[in-house]
Amino acid sequence: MNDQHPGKNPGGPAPDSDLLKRMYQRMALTRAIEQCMAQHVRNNRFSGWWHPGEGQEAAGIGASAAMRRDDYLFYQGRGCSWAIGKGMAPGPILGDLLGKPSGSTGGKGGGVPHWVDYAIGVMGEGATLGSVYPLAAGAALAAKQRGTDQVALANFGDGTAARGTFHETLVHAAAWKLPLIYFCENNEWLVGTPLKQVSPTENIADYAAGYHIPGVVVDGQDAQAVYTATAEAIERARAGEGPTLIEAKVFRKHGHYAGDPQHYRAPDYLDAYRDPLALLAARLDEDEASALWAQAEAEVASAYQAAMAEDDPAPDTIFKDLYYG
Amino acid sequence: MNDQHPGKNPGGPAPDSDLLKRMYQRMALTRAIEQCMAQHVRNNRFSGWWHPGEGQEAAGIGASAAMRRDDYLFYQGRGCSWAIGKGMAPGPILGDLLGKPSGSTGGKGGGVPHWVDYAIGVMGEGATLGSVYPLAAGAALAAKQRGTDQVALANFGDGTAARGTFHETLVHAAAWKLPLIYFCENNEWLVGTPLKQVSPTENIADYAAGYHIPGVVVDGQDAQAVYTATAEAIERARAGEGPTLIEAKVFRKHGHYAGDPQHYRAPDYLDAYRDPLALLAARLDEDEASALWAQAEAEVASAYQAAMAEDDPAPDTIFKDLYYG
Amino acid sequence: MADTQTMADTQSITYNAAMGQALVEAMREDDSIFVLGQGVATGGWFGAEKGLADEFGTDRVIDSNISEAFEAGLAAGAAIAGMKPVINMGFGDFALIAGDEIFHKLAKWRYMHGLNVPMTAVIIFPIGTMNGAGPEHSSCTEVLGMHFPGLKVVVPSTAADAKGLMCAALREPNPVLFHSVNTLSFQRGDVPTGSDHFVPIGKACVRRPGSSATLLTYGSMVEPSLQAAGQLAGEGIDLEVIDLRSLVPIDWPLILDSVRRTNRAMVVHEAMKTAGPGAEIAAHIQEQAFFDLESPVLRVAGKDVPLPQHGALEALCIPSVAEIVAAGRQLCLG
Amino acid sequence: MADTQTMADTQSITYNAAMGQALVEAMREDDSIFVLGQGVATGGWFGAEKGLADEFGTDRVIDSNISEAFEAGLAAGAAIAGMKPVINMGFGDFALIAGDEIFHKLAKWRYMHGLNVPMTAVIIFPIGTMNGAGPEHSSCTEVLGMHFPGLKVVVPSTAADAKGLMCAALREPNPVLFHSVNTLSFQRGDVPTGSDHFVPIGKACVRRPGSSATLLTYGSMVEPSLQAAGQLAGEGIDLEVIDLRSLVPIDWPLILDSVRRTNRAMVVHEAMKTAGPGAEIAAHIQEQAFFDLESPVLRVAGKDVPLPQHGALEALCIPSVAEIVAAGRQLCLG
Ligand SMILES: Cc1ncc(C[n+]2csc(CCOP(=O)(O)OP(=O)(O)O)c2C)c(N)n1
Ligand SMILES: Cc1ncc(C[n+]2csc(CCOP(=O)(O)OP(=O)(O)O)c2C)c(N)n1
Ligand SMILES: [Mg+2]
Ligand SMILES: [Mg+2]
Repeated sequence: MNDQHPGKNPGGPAPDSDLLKRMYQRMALTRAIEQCMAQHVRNNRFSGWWHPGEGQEAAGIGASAAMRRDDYLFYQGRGCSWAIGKGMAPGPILGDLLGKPSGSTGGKGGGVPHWVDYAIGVMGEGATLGSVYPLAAGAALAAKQRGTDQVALANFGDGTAARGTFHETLVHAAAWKLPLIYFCENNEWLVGTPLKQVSPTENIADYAAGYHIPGVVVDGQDAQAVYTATAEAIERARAGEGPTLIEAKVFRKHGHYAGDPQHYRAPDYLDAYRDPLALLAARLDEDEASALWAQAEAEVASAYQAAMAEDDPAPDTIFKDLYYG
Repeated sequence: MNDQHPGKNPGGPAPDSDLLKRMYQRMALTRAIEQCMAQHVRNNRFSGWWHPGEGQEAAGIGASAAMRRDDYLFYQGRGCSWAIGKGMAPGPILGDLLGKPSGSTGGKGGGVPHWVDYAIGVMGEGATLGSVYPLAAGAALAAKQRGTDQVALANFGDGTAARGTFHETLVHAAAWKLPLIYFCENNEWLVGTPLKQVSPTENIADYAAGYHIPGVVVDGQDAQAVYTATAEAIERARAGEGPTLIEAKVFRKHGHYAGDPQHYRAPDYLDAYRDPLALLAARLDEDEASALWAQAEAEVASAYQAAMAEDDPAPDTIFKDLYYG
Repeated sequence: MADTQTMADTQSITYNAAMGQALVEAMREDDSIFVLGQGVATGGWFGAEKGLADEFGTDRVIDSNISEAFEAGLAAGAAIAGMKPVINMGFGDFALIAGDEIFHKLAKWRYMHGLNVPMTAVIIFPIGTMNGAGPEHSSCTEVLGMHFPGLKVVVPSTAADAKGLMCAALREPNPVLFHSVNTLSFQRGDVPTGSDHFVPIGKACVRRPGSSATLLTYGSMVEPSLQAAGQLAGEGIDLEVIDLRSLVPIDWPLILDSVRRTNRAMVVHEAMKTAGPGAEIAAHIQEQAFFDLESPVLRVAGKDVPLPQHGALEALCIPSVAEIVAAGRQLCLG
Repeated sequence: MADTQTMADTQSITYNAAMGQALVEAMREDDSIFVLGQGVATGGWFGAEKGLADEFGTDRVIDSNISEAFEAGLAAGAAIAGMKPVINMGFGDFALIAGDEIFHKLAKWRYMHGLNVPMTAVIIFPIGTMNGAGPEHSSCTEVLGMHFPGLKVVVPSTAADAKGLMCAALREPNPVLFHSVNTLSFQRGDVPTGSDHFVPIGKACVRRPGSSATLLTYGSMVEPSLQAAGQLAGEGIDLEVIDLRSLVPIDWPLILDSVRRTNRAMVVHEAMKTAGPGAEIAAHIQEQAFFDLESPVLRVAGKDVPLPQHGALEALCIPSVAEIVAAGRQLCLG
């Protein structure tokens, strides 16, 4: 399925053009934040690490477009497509990245993002990679026990598929048919190590067979294809048929972190790059697409200015939220 | 392959009758220790837990018969077939079980066995189940780095296949083609929980597919079949072709621990039991088999008496072996 | 060893049954509580959950496979999704298998996301020796919860407290590490009936008033400490024995009041001595009450070695009544 | 901050390069040493292994996937099979991911099997804050190695010690937790050339002799402590600053000699205060030298909170020179 391309209409429920526009709008917001952050990190002292997600926007946006507002999302920390896709505004995201009180975490978050919005199912991140598999299963179990038809989605990278928690959680989720989606963004790198050096399988989706669950490979540059695959998996999960392992083949356009010299990568690696925004824009009215892009850029620019104008969080922030009350 | 039976001669290198005799002799020793321990635990104060392995002797004996003296063994703590199979005498094993200085651990071991003999590749046990997968990989990597053709074998139960370390280790062992054998004794129970309640797959060997390594199911009551499957896997490993996941279908005849009332098990569960000793004896000369059995019983009885006659380890044992020197 | 409150209606049951009773009563009142762990539906390794599955079904009393990291991580996820998970982790030692999930996730999730929301989760860690369970199944790991912030930490020493602290933990809006003591599992005590028997988290309790010195202890060492105090009483040494019950938060006011009165203190616990709970307690007392002290704060604790599986060797590794008595003498006379 | 030994032949290199140099030199001499960890072949996250793969090939300098438990467990297995693994665990926080493998397996394997055999393994834990790495990538977890016995524990504070302790660790017949300090990674120092620059494990070192009080510290807090001592000198307070270098074994003779001379002590570390390394150090000092003390042993340590990712907030969580100065005044005058 890795050979899907814009012309080829993927199966499953056909996305209507409103959906395409919404996805494009959110990809544009995500991209605008990417560009904003690239510049910010270059020009400012930045705490933590910013892990650029440029080039991978289609995966998070396409998949989260198939999620309901009350579905639970656990994302991994590259870029911000998932949070935007799930409905967060640029303001609280940039607020966290810049360490300002307007951030969704009140400025405690940062480069390795811990942004959050329980009201729309953005449940947060575990920066020890792979730690959220069981958390997502816990949220899925909660949904199952309450008898709602919510699902939980755990997003992770190809390297993170090697964590033991990947297996422990799938064993149970599959045995108990939990409404859990495993969504891998396979960009074929873990920092500077090529996946193929440390993995017995090129396709992370191959692991699905052992658990007797569907494993799906999808073109991660194509938001529409990602949407369709995820919508199917979510349907299965809501129907009580258990987890699906989706693998989106994506492309890491930049270094692992902003500033990474990438000595380990061939100089021509960008030749294989396909821009997910261009890919989706080709399916939209050209003017409409440019209007959405201009709007996104403006929205991000003003959110950035607002955040930069804020003071740092109050020093006593460090003692807050440790215990409830 | 679960339908293998005594009459059906398994494929692969045909074991000669010396091998059958040796396996029977070691199964007899193992069984005699089982019977001795059952009685000991009933009649004495016993520290720790004894996890009876009666009924599962063929797996450890068959597999270890295919190992070389210098191959590395990491076993799990049910019964003692692996240690006997690898060449340990009943003396040091019973010494540990009874907590005597003649035990291979000097009496520090016990119910959850930590017996050891580096000289013959009995490397020890991790009583946190699943902890030895990566240790076995470390020993396999050592062999590979030194350029010897030793292999390492990690033995584990069906429940223990759920541990994250199962996955983390296989990812690497398969990617790096380590000379590592995963050997599962699937008795379909983890303590009082039936495997099927907490596992998406009946066959642990199904997980092999995801790692692109062979997964083999074998009749674990048949030492000869186990030998053959293991010999093949070891050959592959020595040839640099990487790990194999072998699953032996075995039968837990008794409770999880000695004294377990087994309320959770159907009263007629023993109907399905096939005695692995009887199964192998049928392929031997009857007199020879009885002679081997009588010899084993006598050997174990005298080892037991010798161990019982010993004093407890000296109190300062508790400060020994923590640091080298 | 009478509890401070009046016990109108009590029942003599075991420590583990008392924990179980608290669970049953709370589960009847609150649908969002569920129990998960290895063998919890099939009776529970230590009997605490006996009968739970019969009453509440296997949807709420759930056996898991052998996956401690999963179990603890699931608790965190279920709790932030509004459920109240109770996880039996089997052994305190396994805190080291699920360390990331417990000390980075359960403990920090709200903090690192800047959230001031309730989050109920009870993680049961049976701790301590039990005649030869060996070095990987006998550890007292409660000090981990003291060092890594974000969790509450309790260790009941009586059946009544096992129930009362469990009742409190199930209503606590913060994750609780609930350490049950293996050697006390089947010890009986008078336990108040009803689901409103709360032993507040963070409150210590004076098990024996005294004036010569303050002995701080908890869990498995409360009983031996009281025995030692009884022996020392015959020698004119009158120990005040305080059962800490909670290690986070720890009841510093009660502790320091006592020490300022007796001018001497010792800590007794089964956990290993070096960098164990007693290290913090001794360090804090001397920091806060140095000029009230007439002698150093002593520690009687587990030897700094892994626990051998041999029952007789194991016994040498944990404090005996004789060692506590000797330390009491040294504290008051030496 | 001069080392005690004479430095005939030295080179100014960074702390991380010094660790790397020790590795390279040892690997040339000893085939059984190999290095494994995430990104170690592609340069190492912190540059310590830069160039290693070029010289020794990817058979001896091995990138692993994201599997900390595997990495640490592999070290134990390779070590008992006679190899000398050096594992870069990436972050001290990840001790909690590989807790079973490190504290139950590496630490106890020989003990629980009754074996008196050498077992060399170096587990590198980069520790401490580094401007906003966040609550799961900034922890100082060295106290774990103090509580759970069976490992040696070191924390170098200079480039010379980074090399010298690594040289020692690679020849040590016991597993070593080698904590490298993130903030020192690129700090230069004069480092002796040659593979025989051993800083013995278990020996502390007086960085500044003094007579008013003893300040015990290590790792990231040595430099701020020396700065504080410099400030206090102007006020007539003459601190003796001791760099512990090893936490297991800890150099009690040197520590207690100093305290008995100065009659006052304080501990400074970046790790969180409660039940941190300073708790043990303070508890032990007052136990052993109570009647020599003129005031309580003070602790200046990390705040008991997870580390926020915000650089400015993070800085508030770890000891500042001003806080050390204030504690020094309180210790000597208060
Ligand atoms: C448990 C854990 N180990 C290591 C790291 C350090 N680390 C941060 S990002 C990263 C690579 C992740 O690779 P992948 O999952 O493929 O995601 P990608 O960076 O490619 O998006 C690593 C190893 C971590 N954060 N957590
Ligand atoms: C990590 C860990 N979790 C739990 C236990 C407790 N435990 C001891 S034996 C056992 C069941 C093991 O099942 P399986 O692996 O199938 O082996 P079997 O007992 O059937 O031989 C459990 C859960 C343990 N020792 N280690
Ligand atoms: Mg990747
Ligand atoms: Mg089993």
